[in-house]
Amino acid sequence: MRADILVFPGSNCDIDTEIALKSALPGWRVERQWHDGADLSGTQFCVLPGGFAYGDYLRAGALAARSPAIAELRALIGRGGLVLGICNGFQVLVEAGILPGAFQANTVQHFVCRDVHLRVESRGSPFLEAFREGQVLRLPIAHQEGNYRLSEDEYRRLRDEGRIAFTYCGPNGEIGDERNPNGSYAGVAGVLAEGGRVLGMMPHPERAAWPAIGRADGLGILAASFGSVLEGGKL
Amino acid sequence: MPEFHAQLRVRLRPGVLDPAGQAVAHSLKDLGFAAREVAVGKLLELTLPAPTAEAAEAEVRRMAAELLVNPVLEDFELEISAR
Amino acid sequence: MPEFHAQLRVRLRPGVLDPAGQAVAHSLKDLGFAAREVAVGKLLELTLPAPTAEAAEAEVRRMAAELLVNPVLEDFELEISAR
Amino acid sequence: MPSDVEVEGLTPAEVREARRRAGRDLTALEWAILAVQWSEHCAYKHSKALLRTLPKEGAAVLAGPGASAGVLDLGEGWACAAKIESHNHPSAVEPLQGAATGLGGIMRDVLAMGARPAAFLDALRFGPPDDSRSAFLARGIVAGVGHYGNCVGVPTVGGDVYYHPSYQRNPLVNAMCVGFLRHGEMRSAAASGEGSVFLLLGASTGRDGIGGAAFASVELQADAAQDRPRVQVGDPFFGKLLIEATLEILRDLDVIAIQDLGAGGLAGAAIEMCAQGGVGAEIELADVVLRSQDLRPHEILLSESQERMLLCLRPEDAQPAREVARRYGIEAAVVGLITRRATMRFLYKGECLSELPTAIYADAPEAELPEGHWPVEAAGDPGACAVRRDDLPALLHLPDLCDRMPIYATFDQDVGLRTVVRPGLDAAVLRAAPGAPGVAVSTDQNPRLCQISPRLGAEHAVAESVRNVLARGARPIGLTNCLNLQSPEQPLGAAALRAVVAGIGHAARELGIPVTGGNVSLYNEADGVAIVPTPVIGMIGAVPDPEGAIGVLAPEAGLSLLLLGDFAENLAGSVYAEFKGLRVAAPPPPDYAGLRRLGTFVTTAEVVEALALLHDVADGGLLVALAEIALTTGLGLDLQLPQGDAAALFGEPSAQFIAVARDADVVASRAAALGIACLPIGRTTSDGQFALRAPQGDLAYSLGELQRAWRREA
Ligand SMILES: Nc1ncnc2c1ncn2[C@@H]1O[C@H](COP(=O)(O)OP(=O)(O)O)[C@@H](O)[C@H]1O
Ligand SMILES: [Mg+2]
Repeated sequence: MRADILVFPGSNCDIDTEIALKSALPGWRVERQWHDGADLSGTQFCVLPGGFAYGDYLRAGALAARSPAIAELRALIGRGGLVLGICNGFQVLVEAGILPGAFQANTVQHFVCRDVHLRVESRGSPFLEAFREGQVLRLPIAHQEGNYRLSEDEYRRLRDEGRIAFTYCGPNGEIGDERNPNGSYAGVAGVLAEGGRVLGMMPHPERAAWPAIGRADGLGILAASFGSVLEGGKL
Repeated sequence: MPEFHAQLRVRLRPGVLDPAGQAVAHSLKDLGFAAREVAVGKLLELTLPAPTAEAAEAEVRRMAAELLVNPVLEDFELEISAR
Repeated sequence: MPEFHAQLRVRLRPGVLDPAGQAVAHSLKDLGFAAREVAVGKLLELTLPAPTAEAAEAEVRRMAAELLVNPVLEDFELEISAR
Repeated sequence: MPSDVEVEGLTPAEVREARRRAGRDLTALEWAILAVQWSEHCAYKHSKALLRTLPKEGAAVLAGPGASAGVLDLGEGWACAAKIESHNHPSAVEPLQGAATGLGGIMRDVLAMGARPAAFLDALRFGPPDDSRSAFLARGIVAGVGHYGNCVGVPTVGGDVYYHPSYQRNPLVNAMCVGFLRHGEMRSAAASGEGSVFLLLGASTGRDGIGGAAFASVELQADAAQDRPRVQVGDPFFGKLLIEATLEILRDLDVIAIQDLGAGGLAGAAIEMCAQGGVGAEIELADVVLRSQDLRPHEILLSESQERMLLCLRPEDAQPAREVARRYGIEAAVVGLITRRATMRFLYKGECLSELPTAIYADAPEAELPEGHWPVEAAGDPGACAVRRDDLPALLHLPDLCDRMPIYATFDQDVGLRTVVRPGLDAAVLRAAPGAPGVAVSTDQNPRLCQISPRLGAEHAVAESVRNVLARGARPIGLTNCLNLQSPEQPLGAAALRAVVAGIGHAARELGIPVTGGNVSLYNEADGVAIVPTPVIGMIGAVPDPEGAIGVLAPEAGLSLLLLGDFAENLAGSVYAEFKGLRVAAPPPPDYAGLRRLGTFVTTAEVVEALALLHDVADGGLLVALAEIALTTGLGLDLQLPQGDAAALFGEPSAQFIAVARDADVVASRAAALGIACLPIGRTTSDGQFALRAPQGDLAYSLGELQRAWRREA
């Protein structure tokens, strides 16, 4: 099995993601692929890592979303492959129109790096199979433009389709403005594409794949119970 | 081929929250200024070759649609001038 | 008191490195567009009360000096119109 | 140039000396290069002789002063490169870009050693926070640190902040970068090999910061606005590409030497690389890739455009290196050739603009320091002073003691996966890689003590940074320092320079810690106001097992609290004394013997295992240190102390720690064996209370009350 990390100029969590995936997915071939000339034809799982692709100039993720590699990514999605966009990767997926919505600067108008709590809102995805609905995870965020905008209609539709993956919450799952680190609509921290095989999320699971230092809640996302997907023969 | 200068004034669409504008409004107020409806947008400028101003405009509109402007949140005004 | 609308078009001063402009230029080129001299600036707009257009302009220039524009790196153009 | 030339930045004596060495008058271009090379910033004219007195030898030192950054052995084949540098004057003019380019500059020094930049720390000094200019500078500087570090993908894991009126117009931005490398990967800047080439890698060259080094070496004028065109803009996005391309070239090709372009641009880097290798070079300026085509030759040579490195390569390696650069979308051009004859020849389109021996530029004459004494105020007697309930919240609310989270939360602290202990208390801990050894790092200096006595202040800065790495169970193995001072041409400035170097040297010798390098920033004066002498120490502690370091896992309720080391006997030099307006004596020098004992103690494996948290007593004294534990962990503390007078609670001893122990017996018995006073003082709780019983009276606060003060919400 192969997992590829799509690297854009300015991606800066690509190596981190590679290291985390290698420990989370033993037996997989994990590789970073430079966006220019990327070939995803042999992969089952592609991660768009965090960072500042193209410096996030113009709009976060905008320039990367116009890379030819995005066509490869669409082909992978078309084949039923798994795609995870983390932080800047989420922004790229949104700018590419693969996930709905848009991003603006955090309402606090500055970068925010800290641990947050997330409530798992859906199980309709291989990335979420390891969790219970309503389970609370602790993951770090680190972003400047994480204010995820959705119209109310879009939000309802996503919620009804089980495509809201995570909501920012308190340690006991409490939801509210004071738990929302960036002003995202309804505190949405991660969403799924139709079918659940594409996940975009602002928090960084690769930074929480390390039980030895007490940060392990991201492992379940990276090591997604891919078993079920793979056994289904779809990939 | 003649060259044209394009200026795109990109604004948030009406109704879209403008936290940057609010922050600036706040700071202006703290400094004792009386400003309302503060909005922060982008000014994009570029030069391009085109046979006519109309062609240049059409080309810049394509750039806007493909990259420069995010239609989910943004509107723009375009001004083309000969160089 | 009458109200005025102010538009500030803020640009990097000549010679100042414009990383954003360079990155956008690159991307436009990759998308097959022929654009040169791409520059990314800011568009600031606000409404303010003032007795006359001249007074409004003077006030906005003060806002620019104190907050809106960084004279070390940026230049600006100002346009005042009645509301 | 006429023969009675006045060269900006050079004294008449230096002008004469340059002519004597050259055996002729210099051309305008040569004077321009020389003014940069012989500037204080590049040549350390006033400090070189003093810096030679610092201890450099240490078991772990792989590269010391003189290298782009110091390199220390961590074991298991790993090493760490670290250096601190100032970017004060640019930040006073343009705070955001000044701070950003400060981070970029020090990051490339670490990269030049062959290390992957792995963390930043930022030591910041601002004027009073309620002054609007100071607040503006502080906001811009903090935003600049975040702007560069977050985007370039290097976490900012620590630093320190102090406020003092002397920094109002002359804020300090000292940026430290730490990188990791394997032993075999270390590089130097010494160019060699006749026929080797210079490859200029990175951003294209523009009209940025021309004359920046000379600019950093003169006092800030009131109309600093005139210096505006010299401001440089950093591009961290490009910096990230430069890191990756450089590391790939270093990995795949036999790079002979490498150095970043800093002060003096291409001229500065080429001259230094040639001087270190004892060679010369021919540089063709027309081969430099330009951002704007109208640059004149001297501008090309001296431009301080950011994000550039100079590599010395065998000629056959130039093409493969350019191929790597092309892939990353950055520039790479061969701009020169190494010659055996040690002369620097600068050409433009084949025409020789200048030819002078390398050594003329490289060995600047040293300058004399005037005599001078730092006035020491006579000691006062504080008289009796009763502790009041309001004292603790009032101290926690002070700008120098309040929560730093609003600053460090705007920095990416985690990118790279190396940060195992984030900022919050004391030193941060980094691992070179998961499962590999690592370091604990901290920057420290206390303006209050340095004003009383620069010598004592410097010693205490070393002591504090040592305490901070000891708090993680790390063994201090090397330090880097940044001396921020006023003009050395005046008696006071000269006295301060001598005193801080003597203080650092003495403390480093007492504690057995080599000085691996640093940076000197003089002329920190604005509008006739000089800054307090500010010798910032960047300490590196070795941590063999960072994932098991003290403080990695959050402590829980129900653990024992132990006080290690002796109580303070007085309020000398304390925040409390200053806050209460008490006249007190200068503090004694650090308790080096006590620190050495504690060093042995906390680096014992069984002690590290027995401790959940360790925090030193520093600014604000014991009670503030206890409150910091409660506030950063969210745990209540139930405390009982045998002494509750102001000196015990608010005095600032130099060798006292609070331990939160999982196994108090192990801690107590190891401490006893080493002769360290160890006193049980209470437990951590989950009741949200901070309660202290003492003979002089009890104190109780809810965590919420302390938190509001500490976060300055009240
Ligand atoms: N400018 C800064 N940037 C990043 N971290 C900082 C900065 N200033 C302080 N910190 C961090 O905040 C914490 C508290 O700082 P300080 O009070 O100086 O440390 P200490 O625990 O040694 O007293 C430390 O972890 C420190 O690294
Ligand atoms: Mg400390």
